[in-house]
Amino acid sequence: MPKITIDDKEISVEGGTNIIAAAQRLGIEVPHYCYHPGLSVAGACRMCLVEIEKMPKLQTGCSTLATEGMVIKTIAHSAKAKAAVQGVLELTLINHPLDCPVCDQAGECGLQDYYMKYGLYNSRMRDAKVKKEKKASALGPHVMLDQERCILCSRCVRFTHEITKTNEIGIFNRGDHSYIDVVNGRSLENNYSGNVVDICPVGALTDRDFRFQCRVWYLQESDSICPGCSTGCNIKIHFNVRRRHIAGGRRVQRLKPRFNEAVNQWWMCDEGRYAYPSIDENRITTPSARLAAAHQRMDWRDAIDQMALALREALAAYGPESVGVIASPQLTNEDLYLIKKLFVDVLGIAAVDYRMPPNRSAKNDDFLLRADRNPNTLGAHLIGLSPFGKEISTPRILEAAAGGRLQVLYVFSTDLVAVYGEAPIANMAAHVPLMIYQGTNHNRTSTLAHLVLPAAIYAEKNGTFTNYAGRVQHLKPAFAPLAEAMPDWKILCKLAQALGHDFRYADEEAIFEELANSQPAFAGITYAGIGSHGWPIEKERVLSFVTA
Amino acid sequence: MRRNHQIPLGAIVKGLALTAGHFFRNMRIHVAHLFGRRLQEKGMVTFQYPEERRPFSPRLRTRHRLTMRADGSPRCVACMMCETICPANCIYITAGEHPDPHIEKQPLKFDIDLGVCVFCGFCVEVCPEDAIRMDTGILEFAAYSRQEMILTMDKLLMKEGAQEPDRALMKENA
Amino acid sequence: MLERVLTKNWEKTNSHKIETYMAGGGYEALRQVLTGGFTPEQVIEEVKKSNLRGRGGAGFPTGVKWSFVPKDPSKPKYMVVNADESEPGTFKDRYILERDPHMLIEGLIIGSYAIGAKTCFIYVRGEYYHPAQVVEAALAEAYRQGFLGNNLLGSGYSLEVFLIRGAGAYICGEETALLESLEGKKGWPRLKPPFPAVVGLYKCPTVINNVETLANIPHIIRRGGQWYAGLGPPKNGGTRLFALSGHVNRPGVYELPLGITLREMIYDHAGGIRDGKVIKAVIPGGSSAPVLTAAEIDVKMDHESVAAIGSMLGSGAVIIMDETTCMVKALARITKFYAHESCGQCTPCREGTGWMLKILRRILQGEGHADDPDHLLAIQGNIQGMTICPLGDAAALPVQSFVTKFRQEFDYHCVHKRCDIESACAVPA
Amino acid sequence: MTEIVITMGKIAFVLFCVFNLLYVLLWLERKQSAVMQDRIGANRADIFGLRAWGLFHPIADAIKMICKEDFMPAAADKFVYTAAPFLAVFFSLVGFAVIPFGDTLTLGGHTIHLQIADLNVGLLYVFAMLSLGVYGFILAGWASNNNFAFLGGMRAGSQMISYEITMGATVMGLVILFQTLSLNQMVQAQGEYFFGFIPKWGVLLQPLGFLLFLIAGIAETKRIPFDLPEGESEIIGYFVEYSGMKFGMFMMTDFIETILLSAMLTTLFFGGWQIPYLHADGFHLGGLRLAINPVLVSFLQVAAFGLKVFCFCWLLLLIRWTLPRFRYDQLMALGWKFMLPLSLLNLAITGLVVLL
Repeated sequence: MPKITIDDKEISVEGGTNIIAAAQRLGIEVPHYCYHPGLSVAGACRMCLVEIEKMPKLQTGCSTLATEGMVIKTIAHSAKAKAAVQGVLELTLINHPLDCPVCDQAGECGLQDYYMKYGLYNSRMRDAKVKKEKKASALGPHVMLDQERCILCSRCVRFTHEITKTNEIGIFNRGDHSYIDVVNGRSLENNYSGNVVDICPVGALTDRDFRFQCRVWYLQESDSICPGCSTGCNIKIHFNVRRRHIAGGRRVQRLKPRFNEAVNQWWMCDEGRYAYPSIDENRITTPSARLAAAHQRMDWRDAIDQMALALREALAAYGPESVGVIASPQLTNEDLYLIKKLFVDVLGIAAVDYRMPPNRSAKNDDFLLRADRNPNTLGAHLIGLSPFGKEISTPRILEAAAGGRLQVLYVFSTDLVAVYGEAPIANMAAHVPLMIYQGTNHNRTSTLAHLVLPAAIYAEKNGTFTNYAGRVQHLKPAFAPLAEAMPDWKILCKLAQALGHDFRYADEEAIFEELANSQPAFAGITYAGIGSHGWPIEKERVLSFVTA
Repeated sequence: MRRNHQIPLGAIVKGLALTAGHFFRNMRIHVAHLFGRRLQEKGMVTFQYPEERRPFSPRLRTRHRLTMRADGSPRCVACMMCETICPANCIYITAGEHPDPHIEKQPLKFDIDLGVCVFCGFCVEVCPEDAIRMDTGILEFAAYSRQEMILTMDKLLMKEGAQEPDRALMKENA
Repeated sequence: MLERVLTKNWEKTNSHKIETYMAGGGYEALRQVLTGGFTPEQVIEEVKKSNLRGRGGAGFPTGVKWSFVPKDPSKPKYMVVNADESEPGTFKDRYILERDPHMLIEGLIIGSYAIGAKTCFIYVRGEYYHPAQVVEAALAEAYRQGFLGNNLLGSGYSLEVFLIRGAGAYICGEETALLESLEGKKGWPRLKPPFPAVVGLYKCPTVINNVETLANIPHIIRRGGQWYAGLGPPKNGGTRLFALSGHVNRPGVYELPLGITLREMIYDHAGGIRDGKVIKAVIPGGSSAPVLTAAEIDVKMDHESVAAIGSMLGSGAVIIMDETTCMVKALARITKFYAHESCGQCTPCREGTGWMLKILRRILQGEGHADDPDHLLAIQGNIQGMTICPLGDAAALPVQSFVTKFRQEFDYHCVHKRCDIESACAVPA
Repeated sequence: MTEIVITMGKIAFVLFCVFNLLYVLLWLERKQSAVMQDRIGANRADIFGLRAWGLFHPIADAIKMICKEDFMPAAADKFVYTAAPFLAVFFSLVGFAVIPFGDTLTLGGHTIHLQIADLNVGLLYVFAMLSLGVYGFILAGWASNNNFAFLGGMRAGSQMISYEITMGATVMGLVILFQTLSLNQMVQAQGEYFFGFIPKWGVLLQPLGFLLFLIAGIAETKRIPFDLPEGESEIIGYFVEYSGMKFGMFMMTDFIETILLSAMLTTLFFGGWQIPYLHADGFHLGGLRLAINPVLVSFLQVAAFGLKVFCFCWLLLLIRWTLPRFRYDQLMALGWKFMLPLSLLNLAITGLVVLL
């Protein structure tokens, strides 16, 4: 543990820590462009120059590792380093176009930030800037390239070289005519291409999807978890609810990965990144009942009453065998716990499952994306929603329904038609007196349901997911549910109350507390303990449940 | 607390004398004017506004307009600086792709809600492209509905059918 | 007269043939080393004793460099010959490659033996087509004679030598860029540390030596380090090849001892300034070395003395300019070279060289501003010492020295918008 | 029967005059203030392009008021809220019943007293009506169920009480001098002369009384500088919730009270309909005599009364557009600590003089 001094502050860091990272821990900023903790060190931008005692030349903070007794002065304390960094910044800027007004990066741009902090303000550049060939051209399906804005930090090149190992991007030509481009007419097409936009410190690589949608200073952000697969990448939801004329009133503008060393580091996959439109599009906004062919809007109170009545009659007349529940691993632990508590524990219904036949075409990609495209499968399992053990009981439930043995079928956020096809589900719906679909978006299953209830989508939810490795992660709501939608747990509480059971919870945390107290797998976990980086359930505990 | 309970009678009388003096002086002049006499003496400061117009100061902020490129398209690149700085939140821009990659961005919609605008001129100040100005000399834009108070891009570009700028008045003083 | 060590065979016909070389005692040093019981340590010791300093430009003691190679046998070690001689004004290695390639080959074999390398690469500048052919032929001869290949001279030591031609980038003369190039990548210098002696080619310990450096090795082994050290002043062993060019009567490569003065070199050996003109400036060590004025030519040409007056001996390429030279134009030409050759990896060099060139061009076009010389100094100050490799310094130092030492010429250009020296002071294309 | 017809005619005449004067005052309020302030004033309302210096603006006002939404707060007391403006207007109008606007007119054998009702307690009647008028304001403030309105109403009430006392005490001086409460007799008494040629007008008999009455009168009409019940810049006052014609009635009350005050000032202090030296049969001054038709004399007297009233109206507007509003404590201090003692002093001196 070498002890070093940065700007008169002492700190002990692990061997192999570079000066930028060490300074960061002291809260001292060492400006940099090319350095990224997730990539190899390039030392190319020369912005991180610091003065080190007993070294005649300034050293780069990215490539210089801390050694015992090193005394470092950053630009805050060293006039020499400051002058050098200002000089480097001036050189970085001389050939950079002044198109901030049209650049999507404006507002989160490294050049703008450092220019305001360390810029010389008075331009000495009298000569024409270097013109490059590609202005605003697509590099791939998701990424836009502007060669003139590029400061050649090579982060994107190193990303495709070291992280995706696809090597699509390279730097071509020499000197101030260097430019980045894709290699040999290829296109930047891999499932992680969106990350190059995140790591690009300037506006050279921008997101085609986000292009011109919203200026970044209008965005608010909220921590969440990607629901796209069982990895549960930590993300930030960037949304705009203040200026509703922008992007056609869509609330979510983009998703960004959030650093979590144990899950996704700095990255996320494109499949998850670009899946956000479902948050605002094609949403179920009000409860509705199917009358003949069309759905007719109804009150929440009426919908709950109708459900409660049907359930009560079915249970009284035909017993618990007449009700089937298909839960969903898209739901949070809190929602799933209440499903189990209400239907299994209180009403004694056995036909409850959340599993679907696995989709054979989905595969793990050896990095972040997993074949299981549900965020909370393990959570559902650990809560105990697999009553028939290993065997998936969903087909049995559907069979019972098609055979007219069910009075009520309650489907949560699962598009049965997508899995089983239109005809069997339509046939089944015709044989069940009441099929309830509670979900976020319209789909063919919701069209067939007799009663459709709008549920809050993950961006509107407070709750937890358990990822494939047993890490319980907290997602926070970015904004209130759309229109009349409600979080699933609230709907369940209302239903339970209508059935005469006293389900009252102050908030999601109260449900989780009860869950943690009743389910041994979750013992000892609290929202505070989960924090922003999650709580790993010990492997042995997870395994004992998975095998049990 | 000490309060001044004195009644300034002297000041009241003085004040009444002053206002009465103005009254009689102006009455005299107004009546004289009616008969076309003593026209060089001005009895009032009022301009008979719609009939009689004052020249504007060149710095006066009047209704907005969007400046154009040589081809008649807006200079605006939809950077949203004006929308951002606007203290009244009365500017609504929707951005889109420009066919020329060297311009890149253009406004698809550019609406200003004059019913909300406070005429502070920040939008003009902040524009990096000199795309918006408040120099039309147009001050009369009352409308019968809120919707009519919203200026669309065509109106702002002073295209056909839009209110003509009152430039004569602007120039007089310039 | 001075003893000629490296150039003694050059005038002979077929000097590049192995027969000619062996007739002059060639490959005897190799035989001595491989069969005479020399250990690698002894070879290194002898080279250390000789005070041989790298001839590529930096002047680092060769023996010391070799001793940095770890003895750890777990990784292969490589010997790389840097024949990417690209510095403007330098052409000495080309003469060795063309006229006495076996001297190099013998040297590299001994050097490889000393560091324990089993593979050696000769990286030849792309434009050196003919020299490369000559060396290729010489290598074939050496293989035939058993000086290369498996089990050299029955010693059990094996060595493969590959000749690789560069693609014409100046930067590949920088040793780590050269390694990148050898590995098949873009010629971008690497961050140091780690140095190539520890992590070099394919992440293995690698020694990179200049052609002239290695050409000295056979002589050192054969005649002893002591003898070699005695040829030059203290700490500067041996003779040195100086490439004289510019406005002298007899430009060319001269083998001279270190420590000779620049004046002697120009007037006694190169025949003085052409057409009896007056000398104006000299660049003593390749175009990247700071320029010297006529008043400074009494300097002794060894590393320390030249460094003491603020320049460097570099690759020994001496460029002489007479009174008819416009220094602005000369600097513009030099800067153009560096702007063209900057690899573009790190910001100061990539952007700074181009900017300096733009300013210089503008000055030459008569559009200079009074503060342009100051800007040039400021920009070079932002490049010098801030870059990954020395190319940044190489581009910055001439600007610094030209502008400070010949400031009046720059000011004249900026103020009067024309040149007062060359009537047709054109802009370099 | 004839009496009734004549009385009806007089009532109609008085109302006609009052409302027309009201109309003119509305115009004058705008125009006079404009002229005083070097402006032109409202002049844009036109009928077929005829603008007539803005004379149509009061019509436009009326149309606007009548057409406006008649808003009533949900929590208001519906009946009182609606009744309040009517009360205010009513009590300010009935005050005119005892104002003599001329002497007598003999037409076709009938001698018509140019006064609607010659009460022998006319003065008390006017005060009574003025005091009742305040109910309109207090009730408006209370019925609106709005704190600011209520505050305005209360202010109006307290202001009325404060200044009515001064007013009453001041007028008592005149009562002592004239020995009557009948306004007509007071006017008659002012037809006499000091030294045979100086008209014996109340203002000369009671100069201090006149000043105090004027000030207290303005306070009674609640106009600037005593407009605290309204106080547009602070509470807006008792009519804050009123709109449309109900608000218009409060506004009318303001102007009617101004006219009433002017009429009172004329009657009590400026000789009412008296024109100096003009008697029923013509001018008398020293030895000079000029015979005039009695009908013309009556006409001249009515005109003189009208002119005097108009002049006071003008003066009140001048004051209204000149002075700033008092602070509330200043208002109270002025009323109780300054005007009341002065009016009592005035009464005492008058009494003393008469006694001596």
